[in-house]
Amino acid sequence: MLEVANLEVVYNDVVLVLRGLSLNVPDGEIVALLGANGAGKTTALRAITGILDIHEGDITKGSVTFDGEQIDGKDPSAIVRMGIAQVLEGRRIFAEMTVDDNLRAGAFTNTNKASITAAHERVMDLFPVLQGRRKDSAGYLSGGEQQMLAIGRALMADPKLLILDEPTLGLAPMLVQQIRDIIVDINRQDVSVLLIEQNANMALSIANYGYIMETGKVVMDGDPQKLLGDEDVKEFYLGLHSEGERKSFRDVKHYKRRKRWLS
Amino acid sequence: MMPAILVFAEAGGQEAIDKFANATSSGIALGAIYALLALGLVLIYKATQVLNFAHGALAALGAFFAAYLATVLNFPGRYATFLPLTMQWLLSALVAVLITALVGLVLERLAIRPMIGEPLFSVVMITIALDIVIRTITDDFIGNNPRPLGDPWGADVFNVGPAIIAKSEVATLIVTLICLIGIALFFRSRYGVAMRATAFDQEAAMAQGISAGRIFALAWAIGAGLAATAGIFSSLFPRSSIGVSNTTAFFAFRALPAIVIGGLDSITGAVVGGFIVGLAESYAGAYLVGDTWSFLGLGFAGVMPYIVMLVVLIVRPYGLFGTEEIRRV
Amino acid sequence: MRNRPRLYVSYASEMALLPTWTQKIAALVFLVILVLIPFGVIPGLGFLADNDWLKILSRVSIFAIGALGLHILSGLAGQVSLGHAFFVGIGAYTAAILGGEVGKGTWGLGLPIWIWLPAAGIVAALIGALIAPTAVRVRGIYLAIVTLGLVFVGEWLFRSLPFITGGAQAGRKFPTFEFRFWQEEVPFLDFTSDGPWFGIQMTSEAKTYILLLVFAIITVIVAKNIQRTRVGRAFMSIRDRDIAAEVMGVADTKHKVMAFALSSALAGVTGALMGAFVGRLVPEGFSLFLSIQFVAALLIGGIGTVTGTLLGATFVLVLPRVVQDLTGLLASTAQTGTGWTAAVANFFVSTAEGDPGIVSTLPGTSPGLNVAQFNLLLYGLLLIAFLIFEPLGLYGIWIRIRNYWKSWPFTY
Amino acid sequence: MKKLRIFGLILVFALIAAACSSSSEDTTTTAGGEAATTTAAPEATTTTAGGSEETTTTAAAPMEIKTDFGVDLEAGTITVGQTADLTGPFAPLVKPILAGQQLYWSWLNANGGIGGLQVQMETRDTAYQVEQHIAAYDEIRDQVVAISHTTGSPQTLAIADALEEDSMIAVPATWYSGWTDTNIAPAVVHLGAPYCLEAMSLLDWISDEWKAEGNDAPTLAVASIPGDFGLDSMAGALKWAELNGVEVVYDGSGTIIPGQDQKPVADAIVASGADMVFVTTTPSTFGEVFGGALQQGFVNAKWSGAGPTYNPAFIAEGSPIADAIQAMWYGGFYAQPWGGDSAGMALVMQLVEEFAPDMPANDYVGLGVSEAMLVHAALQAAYDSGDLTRAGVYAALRTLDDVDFQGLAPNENYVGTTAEQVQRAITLYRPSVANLQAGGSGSEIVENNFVGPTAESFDFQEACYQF
Repeated sequence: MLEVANLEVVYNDVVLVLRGLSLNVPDGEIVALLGANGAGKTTALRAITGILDIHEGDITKGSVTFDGEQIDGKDPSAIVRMGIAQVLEGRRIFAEMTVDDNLRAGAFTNTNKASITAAHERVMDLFPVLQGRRKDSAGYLSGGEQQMLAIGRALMADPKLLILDEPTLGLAPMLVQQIRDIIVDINRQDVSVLLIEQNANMALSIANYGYIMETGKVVMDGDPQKLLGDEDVKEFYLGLHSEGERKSFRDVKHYKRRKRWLS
Repeated sequence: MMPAILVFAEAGGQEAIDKFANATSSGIALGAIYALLALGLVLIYKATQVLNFAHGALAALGAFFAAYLATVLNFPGRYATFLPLTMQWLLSALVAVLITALVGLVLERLAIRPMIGEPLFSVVMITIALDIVIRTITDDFIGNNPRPLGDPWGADVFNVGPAIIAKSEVATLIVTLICLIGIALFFRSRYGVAMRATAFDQEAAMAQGISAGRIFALAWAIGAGLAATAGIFSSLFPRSSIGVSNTTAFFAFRALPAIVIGGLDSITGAVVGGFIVGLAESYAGAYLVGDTWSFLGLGFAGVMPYIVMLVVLIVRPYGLFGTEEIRRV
Repeated sequence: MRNRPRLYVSYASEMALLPTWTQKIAALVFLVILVLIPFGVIPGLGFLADNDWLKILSRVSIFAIGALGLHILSGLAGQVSLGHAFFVGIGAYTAAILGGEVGKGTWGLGLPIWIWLPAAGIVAALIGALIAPTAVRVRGIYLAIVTLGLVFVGEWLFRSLPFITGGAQAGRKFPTFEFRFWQEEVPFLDFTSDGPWFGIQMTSEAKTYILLLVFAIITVIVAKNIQRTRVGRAFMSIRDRDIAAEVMGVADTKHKVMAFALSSALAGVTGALMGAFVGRLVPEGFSLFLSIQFVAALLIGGIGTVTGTLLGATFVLVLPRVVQDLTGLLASTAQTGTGWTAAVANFFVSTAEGDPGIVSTLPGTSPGLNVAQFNLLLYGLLLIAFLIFEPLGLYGIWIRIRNYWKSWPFTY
Repeated sequence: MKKLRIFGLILVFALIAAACSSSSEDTTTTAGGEAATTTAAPEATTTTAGGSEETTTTAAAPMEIKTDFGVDLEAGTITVGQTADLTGPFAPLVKPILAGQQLYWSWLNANGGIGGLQVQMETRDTAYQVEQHIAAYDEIRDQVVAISHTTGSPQTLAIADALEEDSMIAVPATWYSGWTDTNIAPAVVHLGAPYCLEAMSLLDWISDEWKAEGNDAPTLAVASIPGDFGLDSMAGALKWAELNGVEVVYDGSGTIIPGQDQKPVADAIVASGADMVFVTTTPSTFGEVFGGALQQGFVNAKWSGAGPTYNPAFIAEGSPIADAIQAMWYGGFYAQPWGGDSAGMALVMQLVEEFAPDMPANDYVGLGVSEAMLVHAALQAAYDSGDLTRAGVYAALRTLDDVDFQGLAPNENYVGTTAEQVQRAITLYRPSVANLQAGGSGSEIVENNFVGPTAESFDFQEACYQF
């Protein structure tokens, strides 16, 4: 469904962030994209959804195709219209607008009144907590509710593929659990999901497939079981040593402590 | 308002009431035009975070178009002779507003769009340069003499109690009201919601498939249309009895305190601020004159809006209705 | 380290005024060129020795001082002000009161330059410091409009004090560039008349140019040095993130007020010099337009650097003249030229009644813009083109070129 | 985008480079299109419109003539400069003035120029700003022999010292009484009656009109913008009131600030209930004051003001105040308005016909022609004396004691004391919609060369208003 091939992205003509990223999101699946800060996950998201421009970034090589159609170079609204919706890192809800207006903004590409109503109902079903706060300013919602609103907003576009950028960032474990369940629910409603996460445990627990990024390219991919079993993944993403004990940062090999450019 | 009138009646009799009514009515009429100007400025600021210094130039351009359409071409009146003259003129004015909106659209596309993401004051500087360009061309159009707009109200007046109000002033008030309601309704529409979203967080709005460029263009078009409306109605009797001239464009600067008093990003604030400024200027002009106030020097009324603005800002640093910027480390 | 002598080995050397030899040599060469300009000995730049060009360059020097003032406030401390013209006016009228002729309709004490020039800076700084605490309560575009209010208040004030300013649309005379010990009849150093100077025959324009150049260079050194001090770093921390700066112990308001005062001081000096240079100013001169010119200089040069500010100041004052010459060139090509250049020029210029063209050399008689309007139009268009194509300003172009060659032949 | 950026930068710099390379050479804007066709053939017998006594010039060998700046005997050109407001508030008036000059020089060049020398114009825009005015003068001072037009009093005053230093005469398009005053800026030569005497004549006229309608002694209200223009005029109006014992019921000298709301001034005038209102300001602010008063039902007074206060747009089609202005405005002008009956105006009409048939009617065109006539007279006199240096022109002008403008403007004298030189005559006109609709400028002449009794008897020794 979504096919990213050999993608290279340069910021400001000087900073090379993605160096040959390739990944694939099959229809109807949940794919996890893991990586430490600065690995280029968010850049990958921007490259897919076409909002690199405003960050002074350029795709210099490679391509992104969606349902067989090339989408790199298209503008964001065309990409959303084709069925890719995204939830930005840090929720980014429109705090000054009401919950309902946030959802209406999410439905911008959707001009059919009936399908807007349907999408709205679906969101209310998924997130019953929003039901009672429809007229409230979004800024007054709690962090978890804001995340739900952000996901709901993205669903208003009736996407075929939903990309979530760190949806559990800064949420309590209870809420992480809740969000996880919601993602599974959404996936059941025939929406493919690309889940960008640092919380590898959570992501790999629901994903059908996982990619691990480091410095702009995929360094490892495979089934969640395979990834979860890998020593390095355990060490860096799950914070566990092979024997289950923490390792001092000083013991980590020098090259693994490399400097991060953009975070 | 009533008690104030009674106090004046007590103190100075009919003459004082007349004076007060006169100052109030002209303050409101002036405020209506400031409100129109402020409305356009705020709309553009809200959507694109740009303070548009070319607003006055667009206002003059709109007024010129109206003058040209109404007095020279008689367009579209010549095709609609069955309409009453007032309607014919209003149609000309409407067409002028639309043309100016189109100009706003083009300007946004050519000069503002490439600046998305650049430092704010660079964009402000662009609008200043645009002001020079538009004003120069408009001045050339206007020619050597100012151009009357040929409006149907002429120098006609109403007598409303002690105040004498020009018909064109009433028209201005009505148009301001219509614009305000129109803008309020617009913000509830699909594009209005999208504009508010873009204003709040451009990237997040783009992620929802909202084309920021189209929203910016729309904001500039509406802003330019509002500027033209303000320009047209500020070129009528008695504010400017000779129509649009090469000084019309400077009028817009007088509305700047209004948008700060109201709060830069508040539509309600723009209108309230406009009327506050209009009244402040009018009252200062009516009462702070004469020997008692001679120490205030020449033209103190023109400074009054800025003094009101300072007072408001000391109490509320983001204006009366402006949203406070949330600052985080 | 021996093989890499150009690496900075200490903070002090990195923070030096001119940290590299390249910069030292470039600065020296540039300085020599600037000093030699009035003697017309530099090949290719001989025309700059003409009186009219010398006057433009003198204006650049004066304007650069004020622009550097705004650079401290906006470029370093991040507070955008549209009120610079007000402080320029304050400085100008302080100088006028102290140094102006005695016994005229307007106040004047006839004091020498070494009193009125510093006083112009000091008074402007004091007023700046007085106003700043109120002004810095607001931020960003609000601050811009509040300071814009200062300009209007200033115009009203200057208009209402005719005994100081000469009144609206009338103006007054200003002191001239003459050095006296006190109020004696004959100045010991005089910049207003032609005559020999250390054995070299010089026109008054050349002398004035040298004097103003010296003032400008002093200001450049001061501005550069402010950047390197504790205060300068405090300014920059406020600009980049004021709350973070405050948390780190940088007193926010105090430093904003300091930036205001410093910037106003330089604006005041500019005003005093402007008055003396021009000879007569009207209160309307200290208008929004002047403020905008200062902001334009900063933006066009590239905000935040001294070099950029100087480039911007030069650009803003020289561009109108360049545009004027450009139009002149077009007109003369249209009339006398041949070939495709004449055809292009003819397209733009109408030289006779009935000749179509965008700009007409006959003011007022034929359709189309007159030359002055065309100049203005071109000025606006060039500004727009410039900002669109290089939003980081002239300094940005330099950085772009430098970065390109730094990693050449690798693009990134 | 990136490519575009680089292209744009190259474009900008190419333009600048092109202009810079041209700046070292002299690029001048030549006057008429005719200039190139007429060769310097100094055999013609020329009748000078400026009418210095000399009407016939013999072919003086170019070598006998002394020159310094702005005269090129080899190229056969004389360059006169203009520091003019072409983009500022007075541009609407200045553009037709320069058009008038342009017409006159084109005509003169076609008719043999000055002893065969072609006159060309070198114009710079000042935007009505003192600083820019000075810069403009600095730019052209070494290219011209005289300044045939300089807009604005403070601006002209700011270059007065430099003019004196350069011995350069300058014709101001301002009627500040100081230009006649020989103690103020002697290089700046007056043309037309000063504002203060104009005010006296106008008030003489309208008070007579007022009394002719069977009324008692009138009351007067005055208002103006600050500066020489308003205050010089006000000085005249207030002096007139004092001399004639007329009560001034409202004195708003200097209270009209352009760019501000003028309603308070209008209200003050209405409240004063004056019978005569004398307002000197810019047309757009006058429109506000007049409109504000009209709104209050103030319709019985007679209005007047200095020449530049009035603009024909007041009575143009669609103007809301057209009828009121036609009924209430009494205007004065320094030269004959468009469509006058003098020989000079006939020349103007002929020039317009010949060189600029599309030019709209405008009273300031004739004024421009008279400015050019004055400079022509000075240049001709200097040429005749064999000294076309700037000082020579300066000296020649000061020998002219009766410059004849062929009725376009009253004759002028530049010799003797302030009192001897002062011009007192103005042209009186009334606005006329019919005249405008017939293709005229809208000004119907009432009387040429009018001098009111108060203006006549006023002892003019120095500027009415001192800067």
